[in-house]
Amino acid sequence: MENTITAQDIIRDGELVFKKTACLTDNVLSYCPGCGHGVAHRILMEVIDEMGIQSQTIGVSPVGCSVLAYDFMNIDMQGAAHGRAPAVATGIKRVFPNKFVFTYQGDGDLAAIGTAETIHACNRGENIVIIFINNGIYGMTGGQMAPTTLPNMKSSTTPYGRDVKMMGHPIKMTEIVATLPGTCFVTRQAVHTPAAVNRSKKAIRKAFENQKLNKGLSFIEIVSNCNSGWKMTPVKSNKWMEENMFPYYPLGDIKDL
Amino acid sequence: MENTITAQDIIRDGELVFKKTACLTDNVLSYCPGCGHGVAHRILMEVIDEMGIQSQTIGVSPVGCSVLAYDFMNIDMQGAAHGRAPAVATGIKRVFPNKFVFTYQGDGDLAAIGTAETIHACNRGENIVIIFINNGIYGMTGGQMAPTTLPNMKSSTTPYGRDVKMMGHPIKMTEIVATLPGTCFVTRQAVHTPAAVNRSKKAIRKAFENQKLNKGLSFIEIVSNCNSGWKMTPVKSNKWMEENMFPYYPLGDIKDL
Amino acid sequence: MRELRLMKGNEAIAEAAIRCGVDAYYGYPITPQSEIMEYLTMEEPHKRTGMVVLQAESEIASIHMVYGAAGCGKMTMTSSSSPGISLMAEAISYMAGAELPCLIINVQRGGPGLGTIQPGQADYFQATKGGGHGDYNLIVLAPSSVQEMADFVGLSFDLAFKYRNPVLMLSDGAIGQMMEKVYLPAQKERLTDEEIEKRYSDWATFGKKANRERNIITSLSLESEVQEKHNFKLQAKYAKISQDEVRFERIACDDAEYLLVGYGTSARICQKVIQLGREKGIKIGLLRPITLWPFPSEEISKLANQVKGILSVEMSAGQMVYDVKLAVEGKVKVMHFGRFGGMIPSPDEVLHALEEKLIHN
Amino acid sequence: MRELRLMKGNEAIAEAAIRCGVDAYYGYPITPQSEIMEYLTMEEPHKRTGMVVLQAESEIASIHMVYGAAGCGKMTMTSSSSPGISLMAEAISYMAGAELPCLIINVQRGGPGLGTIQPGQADYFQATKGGGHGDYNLIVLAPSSVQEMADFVGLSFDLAFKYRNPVLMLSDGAIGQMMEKVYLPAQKERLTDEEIEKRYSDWATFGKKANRERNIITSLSLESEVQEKHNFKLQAKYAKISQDEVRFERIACDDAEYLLVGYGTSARICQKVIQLGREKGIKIGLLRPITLWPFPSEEISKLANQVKGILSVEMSAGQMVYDVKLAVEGKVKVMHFGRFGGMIPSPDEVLHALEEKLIHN
Amino acid sequence: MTEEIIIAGFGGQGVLSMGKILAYSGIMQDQEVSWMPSYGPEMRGGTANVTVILSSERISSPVINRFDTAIILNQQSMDKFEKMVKPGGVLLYDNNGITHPPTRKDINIYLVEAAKESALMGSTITFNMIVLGAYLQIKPIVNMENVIKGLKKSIPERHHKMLPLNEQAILRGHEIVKQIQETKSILV
Amino acid sequence: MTEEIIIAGFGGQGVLSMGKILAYSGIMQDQEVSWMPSYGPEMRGGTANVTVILSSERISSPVINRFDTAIILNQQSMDKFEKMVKPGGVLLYDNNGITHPPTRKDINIYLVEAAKESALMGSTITFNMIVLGAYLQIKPIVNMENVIKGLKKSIPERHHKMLPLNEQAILRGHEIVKQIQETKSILV
Amino acid sequence: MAKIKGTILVDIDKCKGCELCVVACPSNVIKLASDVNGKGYHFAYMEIPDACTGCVNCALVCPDSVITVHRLRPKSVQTV
Amino acid sequence: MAKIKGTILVDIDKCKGCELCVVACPSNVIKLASDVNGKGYHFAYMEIPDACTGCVNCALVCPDSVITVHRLRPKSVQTV
Ligand SMILES: Cc1ncc(C[n+]2csc(CCOP(=O)(O)OP(=O)(O)O)c2C)c(N)n1
Ligand SMILES: Cc1ncc(C[n+]2csc(CCOP(=O)(O)OP(=O)(O)O)c2C)c(N)n1
Ligand code: SF4
Ligand code: SF4
Ligand code: SF4
Ligand code: SF4
Ligand code: SF4
Ligand code: SF4
Ligand SMILES: [Mg+2]
Ligand SMILES: [Mg+2]
Repeated sequence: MENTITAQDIIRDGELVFKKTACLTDNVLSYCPGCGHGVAHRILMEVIDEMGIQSQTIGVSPVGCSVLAYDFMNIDMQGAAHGRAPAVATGIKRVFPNKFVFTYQGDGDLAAIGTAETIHACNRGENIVIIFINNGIYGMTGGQMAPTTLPNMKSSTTPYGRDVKMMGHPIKMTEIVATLPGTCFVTRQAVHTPAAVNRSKKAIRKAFENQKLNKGLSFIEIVSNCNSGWKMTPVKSNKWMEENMFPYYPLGDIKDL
Repeated sequence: MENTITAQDIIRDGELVFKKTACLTDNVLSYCPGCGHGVAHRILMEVIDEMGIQSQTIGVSPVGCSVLAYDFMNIDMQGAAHGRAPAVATGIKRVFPNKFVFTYQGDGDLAAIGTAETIHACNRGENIVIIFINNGIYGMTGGQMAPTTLPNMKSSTTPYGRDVKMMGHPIKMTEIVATLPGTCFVTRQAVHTPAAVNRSKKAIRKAFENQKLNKGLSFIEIVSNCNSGWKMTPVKSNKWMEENMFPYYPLGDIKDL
Repeated sequence: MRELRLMKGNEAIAEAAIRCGVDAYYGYPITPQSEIMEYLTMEEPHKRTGMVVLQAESEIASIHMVYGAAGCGKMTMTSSSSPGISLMAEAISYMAGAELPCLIINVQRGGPGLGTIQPGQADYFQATKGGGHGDYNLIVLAPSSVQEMADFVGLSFDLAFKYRNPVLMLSDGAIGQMMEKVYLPAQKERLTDEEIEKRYSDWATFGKKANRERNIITSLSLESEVQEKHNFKLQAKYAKISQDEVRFERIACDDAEYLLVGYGTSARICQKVIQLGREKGIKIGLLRPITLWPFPSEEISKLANQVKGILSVEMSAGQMVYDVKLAVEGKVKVMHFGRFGGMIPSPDEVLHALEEKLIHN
Repeated sequence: MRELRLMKGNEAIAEAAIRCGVDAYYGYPITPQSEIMEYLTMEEPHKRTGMVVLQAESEIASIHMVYGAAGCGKMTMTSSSSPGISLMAEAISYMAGAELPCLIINVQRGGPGLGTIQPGQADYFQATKGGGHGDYNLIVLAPSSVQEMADFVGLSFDLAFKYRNPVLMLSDGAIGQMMEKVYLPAQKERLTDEEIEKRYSDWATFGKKANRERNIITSLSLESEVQEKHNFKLQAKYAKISQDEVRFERIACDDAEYLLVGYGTSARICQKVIQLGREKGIKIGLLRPITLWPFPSEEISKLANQVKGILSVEMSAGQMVYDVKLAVEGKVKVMHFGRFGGMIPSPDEVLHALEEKLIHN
Repeated sequence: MTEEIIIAGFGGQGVLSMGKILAYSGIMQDQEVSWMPSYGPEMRGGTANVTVILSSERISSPVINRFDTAIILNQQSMDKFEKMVKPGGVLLYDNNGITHPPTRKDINIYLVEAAKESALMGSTITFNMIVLGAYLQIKPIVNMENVIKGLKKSIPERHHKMLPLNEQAILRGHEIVKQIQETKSILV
Repeated sequence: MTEEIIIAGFGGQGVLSMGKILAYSGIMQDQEVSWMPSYGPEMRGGTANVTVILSSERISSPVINRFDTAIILNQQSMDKFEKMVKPGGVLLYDNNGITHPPTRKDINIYLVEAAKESALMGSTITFNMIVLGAYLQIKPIVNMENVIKGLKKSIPERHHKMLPLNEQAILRGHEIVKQIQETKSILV
Repeated sequence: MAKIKGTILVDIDKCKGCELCVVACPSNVIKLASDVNGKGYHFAYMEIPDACTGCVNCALVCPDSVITVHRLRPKSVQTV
Repeated sequence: MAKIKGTILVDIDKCKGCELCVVACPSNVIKLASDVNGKGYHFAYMEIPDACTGCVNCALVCPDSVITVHRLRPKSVQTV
């Protein structure tokens, strides 16, 4: 009878179908409960694991909640100053053209202070991967407005909601970099459902394959949540994200050469 | 008999149909012979003269050959640090929302070091005018590659021509800022022929009218020459510009709301 | 009567700015000073006084926005913390060169690099010796209480406009984050555009009027002779400021045999050290520089004639101590004690250091 | 034998960089040093040695590219002039914090602000006291000839890697633009990736090998205790450098009654002053600091026991003079003479200043 | 009179606002006060603490490492701050989530089951007010009238309808400590 | 031996390269040399000048304001540098575009119509070599052999076919000055 | 029908109780405990273990990678 | 046909001899002088003054704004 099968039986007789990748360290993630950064970290490291490139990969972490990414990703990493990860990655990739180099950046980092570095790395077509976590807010510093904060969305510096007349509209960096000849693959994904996670992971895999083929810069935006900044539970924040972020930041490939 | 009419007769009996505007000072322009900066300066000042807004206008000059623009434009001006003119103009316009504010910038200034400031001023929809002189080179510092230098074009830092594999493709900032909701009028013009001069001037006029109406940011690219940097005579440089720059940077309005 | 509140130092700055009639704040978030902009956006000063508050895309953009507005004769300010202030170095040099009045606030954290977000005082050199290039000086004020965070906003602007020079308030995360009682200044009216145009018609840009030459804000002179002349003028101004604007506080100095020199949070701790020391019979005094530039060298030089030793207490590896040494010129022993990298010294360890370095030595 | 050439200082740096086996140069044009990148792009070092040369979109991007490549254990450099160096302040603090070896060249011009493009020496404070935030030190070398522009490239990298610390070459527009004879070093091979991975396996990022923990380049410690520990380590390193790496040149000091202290272009001028002075019977000597940090304080202190007065000659309003004073500790009179804002003092006026300020006074 | 207090617990336990009410109460009683929070990157799950000083004199250092009183609301804080209480000082804690209760013999330790009490009162927002009330029963450094004033000042206008509930909770805290004080003369 | 020279004129007159050849010639003769140009924003129409020092000793300051010789090729430069020639020094100039010829009596002034001569030679690129030749006739601080070597070093390989023409121009410069020297013993 | 059986292991000390696995599980297997772990979080556990199919959905969305999944295919399926 | 007559004044001291007016003139009125001005530039002048129609094309393209243009309409035209 089926219901006599215990968990122990399954573990003993069955197959292990999911386990944390060895490319993640055992450190406890410093992220808030339910934060999308965690899933993004994991699938990125799974790709590196699956491609067997741990020993050839150098990651660049930003300033933002993921500033400590190097505590969690079990690879050689450099912590870049706020916004400068694409320049740091350029510096690395140019001297190590055969290694794999990626940046992992938040929306404040990539789309505000780092705008010039982002655009020019993309425009030069650096052979790197940029992972861009867009949670519409400055998570780390306590929930201030990001360039990607939605119209009327509240943040600690737009306590009455973002007034687009004063602050402008949320910027769509992904659409912008897609117009540059230097990018070869530009996509917008999410990590809030199993299906979304799988799609994101495929995109990351493609990005690293592109890098192997010297195709140019692959740019992956992941629309994510910031429960603390948005002041919502993780479950609610994912729902809010679907309802509010996705219409403004529609998911899918924008460019795939 | 007509041929008895002397120049003196015409001056005395005829009308004055062209004279340097009083919004230009009497200082000798510091530009090389035939440099497009001169014409761009003049038509900008003519618009200010014709709109009668000299006493309400604050200009922002960049670092570049036009760093001394304030020596030639007879208006209150601020010299901004390299690339930061849009931020300086933002600072001014926000405290003087009813005055007219413009920046005048080169391609190195606006499209390289100033990329972030350009994009974010445009994205916020600052009510200002940006005049962008694209001569495909760093004129002032002696002809180094600009982000807008054409593929295979020689410069002092691409002495064998711009290799797009190494340096990326020339960037089209004007097309980029046209995608931002904050811009209301985005156009690309030139000043090398009488007709082009007239069209540019009309565009500048429209830009200032937009500012009066608080419509957002008007962005006018002027594709221009740099005889010294290109190492050509002015006449040849204009021809080269038509044949090489215009195909890459096609003239005309890109956005007009 | 002035209003009494319990506020964070950062909030006190923000509220004082509104009340002093500041025209514009441009900033970018960074811990431990983000409350300044957060408080301002919450208060909606555009409704209270018409003050502009704008979050820029970076510290570089912020400071250049300040440049623009300051060039219009408007009371303009920004704030940041250590790494963000470093990014402003070029612009600060420009503003000093162009003689623009403004207020820049550094709520210091522990460096170098990204460092920690905990309090630090290791940006003293940067503030007083010029993080930027070229010969210039900022007027540097060091508040050591929430009350002074509020009070120095008005003072800063007075000095900034008096000398047409940027003023830097060098605070730190402890004073920025802590709450104390603060008496807030009464609300002042912002200057109208007409008043500004009248007051600053000789330099500010607000549109060239028919009755005057155009005004130009710049720090450039392609001719070296002209640039040098301008620099001589700046140096003369700095000399004047050095003479007239030195500010400091003497605490228990009259009978002191040992002198502590400390500013900001360190000065607070030193007050406790005085108490602990005097309980033990060590006559300690404190000279608290309020202006770090101009530095109270003369007063320290005088005190050096009286005391047996001087300890410079800073949350740094030793920076202000060199200015103390320059003032003392070898007359008595000058030592440094500091915790850094986000650490705050305890009164006990300062006293211990004083005993070790100056008394039992 | 080493190759003899007539070259500009800027060109000598570029050629020396190729010959020293530098791996990468990242830069952005600015007068008066653009020839460095222009020479490099003309020489196509990627064909000669595989060296990377990339024009970045800004100085900020350049220095962060340097950060990235330096973090890989590669010999990496950038160059700029005053305003451009100011823009690098944050990154330089990061690199010092993360202990990254690299070479940064400042071919100084006259400031503050946009200033002039003519030579200056007013970035001394910025270079030696840290333009960036936090407690850190750069090793600062001051070449005073085209030959030294070439020689110090190799020396800089030796020091940078020996101590894992950024090195700054503080030159100026005069030395950058002038041509002199220069003996070029022989071509060295660049290190292979394998050699780098072997040499720097304990810190550089080149991909985590199975036999070691991952390497991390960072300047962050959220825990103050950890940050302070790191800072103590840095301070210990700085103390070691201060002890072992002071470099200077003594010219005509043995019998000197008056001492000039000057570096770079000023030191060149001072040599003429010595000659003019001695012709007039004034026994002048010159102490030329080669390392500005660590500063040759001890040597100056010694000389202060011998001479009647010291004149610090700088193309600035007086910056190094404070380090001279700190070294001298009041033993003899220390004065400053400078032209600035792009002006270069003539030997005559230096001699005149020496007479005025130290002899007839 | 100077009272140096640390209040430490999880981010969501109202640690900072408890300190703020205390500080405001001090002001109402014309005392000098300082309130110095720990601050850090906004990653949840961490601990939060605040140092509050009330004094009749000008306060020198707002940052101290020895306390007259420690109010401790989670284990991490216990591990960190138990040892920093001055001999003879007070340690007040809630045992919810405490796996290693305090062990020092040279200080006065009070266990206040505020979490349980607040559940009984039907509103978890009363938790920190119960703790505050308990503390003020042990050390009545500010009188109730000024506490209420302080409460009013530090709570936004729109929440003033909650004032009675908060007052009730403070009184409940008083009572709990009174009971402890009555039942044991020698404290654990 | 130390010779301190300023060469000044318009940007296009080959001022800098003349200085460079001179400096290279000095090196060929084992002298110490320095070559210090004026530099500025690349806006044309301005003047260009270069200070060249040749010396048997280590050169101290590369920047000087008194010269043994001034070679002056336009009016602006005349206005600026005539007064900086040391008493007894040499001022050599081309009169094309000179509206105010030099007036000092305490220096040796040579007028060399190099522009005219180069036109006669059918190649304007010889202009600066004529001037150089003239100068070296007045002050033979380097011998012709080393000048040719210097010329070779400072001209890119691909232009070496022009060497004979340059040599010819230098010799023409020699001659012009020889003539002057022969015709007048006291110089204007 | 021979159903695929699965089971999950939750590293409850590291679980942050975010509840994302709970909503991601198509079989409603997971719930948050009323108890808390050392960090004060209500950790996830299998409330209806029998319903687990080992589909890994929960593990895919778990931000903290604290879920391990095992799966046993019924013999019939396994041997096909 | 009554032709419109024009004339230009060139501020020859400030003219930089760039030749842009020369190529812009539809009537081939302008040439560069073989003489140079104080700055060494071959300045522009009216080589065929009679051909000038006062169309201002030259002035529009002159970067240094050194051209002033006057125009005389034939009586017939003027009075219309
Ligand atoms: C130069 C500088 N400016 C500002 C900061 C403060 N800061 C740290 S993280 C951050 C923004 C983080 O937002 P984002 O990039 O969106 O990342 P998230 O935390 O949301 O993942 C800011 C402004 C800094 N560290 N350095
Ligand atoms: C921070 C800084 N970096 C570099 C420079 C040097 N610089 C001056 S102008 C310029 C570029 C000018 O090019 P562009 O903006 O295209 O103007 P143009 O001269 O071509 O009109 C540069 C790099 C500077 N002044 N400041
Ligand atoms: S603050 Fe926001 S982005 Fe940062 S860890 Fe928490 S939820 Fe994630
Ligand atoms: S260098 Fe180029 S852009 Fe600058 S003035 Fe000359 S022609 Fe114009
Ligand atoms: S998703 Fe992970 S962290 Fe969140 S509740 Fe489930 S097991 Fe815990
Ligand atoms: S493996 Fe699938 S069925 Fe089992 S608990 Fe996870 S989500 Fe639910
Ligand atoms: S366009 Fe103007 S500057 Fe050029 S040649 Fe004609 S008149 Fe002279
Ligand atoms: S006005 Fe017209 S016709 Fe006359 S010279 Fe100028 S372009 Fe030629
Ligand atoms: Mg974010
Ligand atoms: Mg340009």
